[in-house]
Amino acid sequence: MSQYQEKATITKFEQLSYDNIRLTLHAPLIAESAKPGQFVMIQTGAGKDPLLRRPFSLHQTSSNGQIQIYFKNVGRGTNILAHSRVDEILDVFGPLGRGFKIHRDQPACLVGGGLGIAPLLFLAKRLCRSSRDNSRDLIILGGRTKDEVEPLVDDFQQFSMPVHCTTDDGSYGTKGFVTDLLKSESVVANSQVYACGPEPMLARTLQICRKKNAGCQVSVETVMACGMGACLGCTVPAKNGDYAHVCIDGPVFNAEDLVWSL
Amino acid sequence: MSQYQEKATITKFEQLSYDNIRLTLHAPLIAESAKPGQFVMIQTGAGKDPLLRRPFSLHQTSSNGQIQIYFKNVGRGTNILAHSRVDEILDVFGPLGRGFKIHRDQPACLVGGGLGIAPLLFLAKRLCRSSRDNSRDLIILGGRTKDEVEPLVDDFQQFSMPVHCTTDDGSYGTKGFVTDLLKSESVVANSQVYACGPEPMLARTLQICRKKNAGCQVSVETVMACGMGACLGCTVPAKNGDYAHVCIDGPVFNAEDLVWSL
Amino acid sequence: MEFVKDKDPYPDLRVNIGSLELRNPVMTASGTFGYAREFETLVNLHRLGAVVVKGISLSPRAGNPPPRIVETACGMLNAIGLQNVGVRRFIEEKMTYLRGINVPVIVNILGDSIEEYREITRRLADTEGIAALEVNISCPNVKKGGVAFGNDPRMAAAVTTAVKEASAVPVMVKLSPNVSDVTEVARAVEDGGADSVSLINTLIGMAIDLEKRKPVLANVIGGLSGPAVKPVALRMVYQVAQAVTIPVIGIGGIDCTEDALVFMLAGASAIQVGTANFINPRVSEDIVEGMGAWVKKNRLDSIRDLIGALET
Amino acid sequence: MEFVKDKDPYPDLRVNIGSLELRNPVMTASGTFGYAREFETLVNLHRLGAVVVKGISLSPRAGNPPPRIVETACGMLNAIGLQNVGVRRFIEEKMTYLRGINVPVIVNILGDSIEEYREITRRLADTEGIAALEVNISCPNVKKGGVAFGNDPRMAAAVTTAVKEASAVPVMVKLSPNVSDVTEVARAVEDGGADSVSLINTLIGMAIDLEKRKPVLANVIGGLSGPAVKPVALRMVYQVAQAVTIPVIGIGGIDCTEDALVFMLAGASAIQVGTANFINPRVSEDIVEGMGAWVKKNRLDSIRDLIGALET
Ligand SMILES: Cc1cc2nc3c(=O)[nH]c(=O)nc-3n(C[C@H](O)[C@H](O)[C@H](O)COP(=O)(O)OP(=O)(O)OC[C@H]3O[C@@H](n4cnc5c(N)ncnc54)[C@H](O)[C@@H]3O)c2cc1C
Ligand SMILES: Cc1cc2nc3c(=O)[nH]c(=O)nc-3n(C[C@H](O)[C@H](O)[C@H](O)COP(=O)(O)OP(=O)(O)OC[C@H]3O[C@@H](n4cnc5c(N)ncnc54)[C@H](O)[C@@H]3O)c2cc1C
Ligand SMILES: Cc1cc2nc3c(=O)[nH]c(=O)nc-3n(C[C@H](O)[C@H](O)[C@H](O)COP(=O)(O)O)c2cc1C
Ligand SMILES: Cc1cc2nc3c(=O)[nH]c(=O)nc-3n(C[C@H](O)[C@H](O)[C@H](O)COP(=O)(O)O)c2cc1C
Ligand code: FES
Ligand code: FES
Repeated sequence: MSQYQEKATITKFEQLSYDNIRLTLHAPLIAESAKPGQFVMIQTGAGKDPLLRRPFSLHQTSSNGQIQIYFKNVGRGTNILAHSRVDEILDVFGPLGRGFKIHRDQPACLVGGGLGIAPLLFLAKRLCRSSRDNSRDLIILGGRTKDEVEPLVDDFQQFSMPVHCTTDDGSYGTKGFVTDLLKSESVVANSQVYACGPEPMLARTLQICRKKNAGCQVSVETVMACGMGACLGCTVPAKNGDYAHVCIDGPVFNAEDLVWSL
Repeated sequence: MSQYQEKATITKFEQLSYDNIRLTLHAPLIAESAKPGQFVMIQTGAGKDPLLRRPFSLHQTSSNGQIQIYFKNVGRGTNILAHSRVDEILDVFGPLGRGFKIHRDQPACLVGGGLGIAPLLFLAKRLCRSSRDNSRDLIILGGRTKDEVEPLVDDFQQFSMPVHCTTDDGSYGTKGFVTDLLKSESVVANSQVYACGPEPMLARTLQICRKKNAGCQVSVETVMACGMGACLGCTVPAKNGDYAHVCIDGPVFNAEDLVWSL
Repeated sequence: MEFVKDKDPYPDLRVNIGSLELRNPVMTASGTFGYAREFETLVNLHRLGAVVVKGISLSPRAGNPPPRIVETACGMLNAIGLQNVGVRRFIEEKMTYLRGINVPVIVNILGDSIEEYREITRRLADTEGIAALEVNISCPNVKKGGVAFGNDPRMAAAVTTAVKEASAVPVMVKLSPNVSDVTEVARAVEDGGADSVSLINTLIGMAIDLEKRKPVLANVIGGLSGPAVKPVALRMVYQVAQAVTIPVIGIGGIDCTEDALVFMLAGASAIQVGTANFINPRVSEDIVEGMGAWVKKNRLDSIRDLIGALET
Repeated sequence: MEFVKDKDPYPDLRVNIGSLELRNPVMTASGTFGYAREFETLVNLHRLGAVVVKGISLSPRAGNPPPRIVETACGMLNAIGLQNVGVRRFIEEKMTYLRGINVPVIVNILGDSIEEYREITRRLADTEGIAALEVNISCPNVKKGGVAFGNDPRMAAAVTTAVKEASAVPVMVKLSPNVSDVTEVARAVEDGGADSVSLINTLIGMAIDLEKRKPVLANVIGGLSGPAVKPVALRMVYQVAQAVTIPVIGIGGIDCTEDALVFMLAGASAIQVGTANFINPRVSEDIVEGMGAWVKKNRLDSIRDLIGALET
């Protein structure tokens, strides 16, 4: 599982909503080897402040060497990226971490909340490309408001899977949380749920999966310094008592392997 | 002598040569109160690295609230400025320091070496605007190569004063140093020399002025933290034994008041 | 001391440094704000909690030869060498102005010997308009200077006592971060009679010019300040606040309201803004405003509710 | 020890750390390079001067609860808590790989007691392929841990002697910067038998989350590293290099060739790259290349001509 440090040129800049930006970068080595659920570490600035790289899930990759990240402007690093322009060059390191394990024989249910939608596009592509029965697959996308969800729906609709949407304020799709939909929706028993989003949503998702005895893979976040297992800074408590390291043991985990405040 | 901290919009970006850039900024309060030889402190980056502001002489001011700086890309701070764009906003603090003392009754000789040319345009304008006899005034501009001098000549030619140029490599104007020209040129005795440039050039200029018993005002540089007399970091040894502070006692000094390695 | 719940619409930012009541916790750090006058056109001085002036010695000091400063990653090194006009000229030339600006003036003093500290204090004792003294026992720039006192708890206590005995106003002792255990020194000066402690002074550092193969600073070493030192300063303030019962003033890398507030959470009753004054001359007043807004937004009765309120 | 003027076209970057000869002065700092394998696809490990592995204790340590790291201005705080697999599993699981990468392996060790230090050293003594030990007497993260040793010259010397007696390889002692006089500790460990000293370990710092009113790190305090600490590290390396006769290894904020070279000017015989590995995993190899280019450009016979060549 090889990693690359590429000087990636920004080939496309899309402001999907006020705070949410999608960057397309030319990073052929990473694009070629990346798997859904993996992430990259990006140096946001030229100076030493901010000092550390920032982790971003791979939103999409293309056969012509492009990768995409989809991010929210929440602080100093993402703010710099939000002001980057086409043709500028970013130092991108990846692909990193363990992605989603695709269970070819199980119906897939993709559940994304807010920026957690980011890695699911890449996953959806892989799922429908891999020759398997998609008929019972399902995509659930949610966010606080319309502009967190709507701009991405078209991209997800290109697949054969039905796409359901929720917003907390009802400004788009069903009013409520993705987990409400997950509960009500006839998620077929023994299907595999692939989820990414804020921790409470993931915890809730796990509970529902247990009831429906569906498999539950979740992509989680922590602060990271190296992204590659060197600093040991990205720990989360694991079920077996010791710590898991999100950057190498994850970011995608079998939800049952982690400790949740349910 | 009031100072202002303005959020100045970049209204014009001119790359006069590969490394030499001229920025026009909208800073009405500074433009209105500035005098030739004064400088501004500019915050080059958004982050904390580089931390300190950078000092730049006022190259020109205009009645419509514009100021100009003319600088060379020599390091981190100037490199960021060299990549700035029109409509971006810079935090500019000034006008700072003591400018040139205009001796209305003496013939003026302006001597600029390399980036030392920067403050002289502002000075030349003031000199020819102030009702006085310009007939014996003189401008000498020098640099290492053509592209350090030639791009600025037109601006200096708008005045009634004759403009002489030198380059170390002879690629433009007379081959040699400005001080060679200063020596040979019939600089009228009892004229006032206004000089800015590298230290050796200034030292040499002083020597020549002594011979011709002409007055000699020089604009000098040091590293600066505050630019306003608060940090006491910008000292240079003064003739009277103690230290002068370039940001408040200067940057323009009567050359005779400073210590020179002649 | 008791506060009468203040009537005015403004948020209550008042704090006490022992017997010294400040209208807000924001001071300017010694050596970074000149003698205040330098900032009169930029800052509404009367809106600050207090002004700490450049360190004063018995006789004038020329300071170190240049270069005296160099920028470092998110910080700067300075080796000013305690240049100052000396106590006599300070009283004659600076105090008249300082008396007029309607803000508590804290005079930072330094010396080579206990006698010098005592003598400066005497000279200042009968000067009107001084709210408190800050004793610099820690300036790393002058070889024979404060550093020795600051590193030895006993000497630090001795200086404190000498100044305290001669002083007509409250005595704040400024601690050096270049020690193994800052709480030990803090407790020593508390026992010595200090009314409060302020920290941190600069960390001793160095920069080298590769091409010249020389130290960048003529003085070889200098004092590190700015955002780079903030984590160390915050840790020391937190430790000292738990070790002593006198008020603690937090200093080190503060350049925004949030920085100031976390120092107070760590246990500081007030803070000082230093290097940030060079980057944004208005920063101290900006922080006062920011504190007010924050207190309102969070519906606090007073900024004092924040002091030492860190949950661990 | 004598160097035969080397024939190959490459510039001579070889340095000696006592009896240990390195092909170049660039090492990776403990805790920032894992057990080297993490970097095998990114760095040509055999081109490095040496690799220092993550600190090893007698029994495995789980480390501190999260959050363990936080970014600061031009630096970061870490409170990993010395998580490691323990000496037994280190020997069984890690050494086989490390023996194969053709680069001197320096094992960083830590303990709660002199006995533990001695015992780890014994266990490692009969392990093939270890070039040297680096003794961490200074890690600030674990309350009962190294910090006590590092702050007390006598204890530091005692640990050094214990390790030295049990060790089959050269012993490098890693010094803490959180002391009043680092030269005192350096001289103590030299007298204790250290073959070399490396410095600095992290400065103790803290970060606070204003909204949560809590320390950012679960451990409350952590170790500050990165460019922010470079001026302090450089000053201490300069002071220690003048105080001891054994080789000094410079550490602290090094992230480019120029940084590495100024540490050598200050008196370091070699350097370690730490936090910078997180930002640019290739940085250590980049610095080796940069040093070669610099030696050529400046027509030096050897990089060794630079060690301590600072003009003051
Ligand atoms: C494996 C992984 C994949 C990620 N993928 C994406 C993605 O696809 N899209 C996206 O928008 N974000 C993603 N994140 C989160 C992203 O890394 C952070 O938003 C980013 O690091 C914030 O940097 P900043 O400098 O802008 O914010 P900072 O200035 O560092 O912090 C600002 C605020 O953001 C919070 N923050 C900082 N780091 C993180 C973090 N790692 N996770 C959550 N909050 C954080 C801080 O607590 C603070 O409140 C991912 C994180 C991880 C660990
Ligand atoms: C009063 C005053 C007026 C000035 N006016 C102009 C001007 O009109 N145009 C212009 O191009 N420059 C001017 N300078 C110089 C300018 O301030 C520096 O070039 C600038 O600060 C370099 O910043 P940097 O971050 O790009 O370089 P750094 O990364 O800080 O340093 C890079 C190189 O530049 C050198 N350098 C840094 N600061 C200075 C300095 N103050 N003077 C000279 N060299 C320095 C350093 O020694 C280093 O070798 C002036 C300086 C002063 C004090
Ligand atoms: C240029 C400069 C001069 C200083 N002079 C003094 C001084 O005279 N007396 C003193 O006690 N501290 C002095 N200091 C230390 C500051 O008061 C402050 O303690 C230190 O800079 C840390 O705060 P900061 O990071 O906010 O700057 C000086 C600091 C700087 C940068
Ligand atoms: C995440 C992290 C873990 C570290 N672990 C250790 C360790 O186990 N043992 C040790 O002696 N030093 C450890 N250090 C300290 C570094 O080896 C180094 O001394 C310090 O970080 C300063 O160098 P730098 O600024 O280049 O990072 C660690 C540093 C970091 C950032
Ligand atoms: S981020 Fe460094 S080990 Fe995971
Ligand atoms: S630059 Fe601060 S006093 Fe001159």
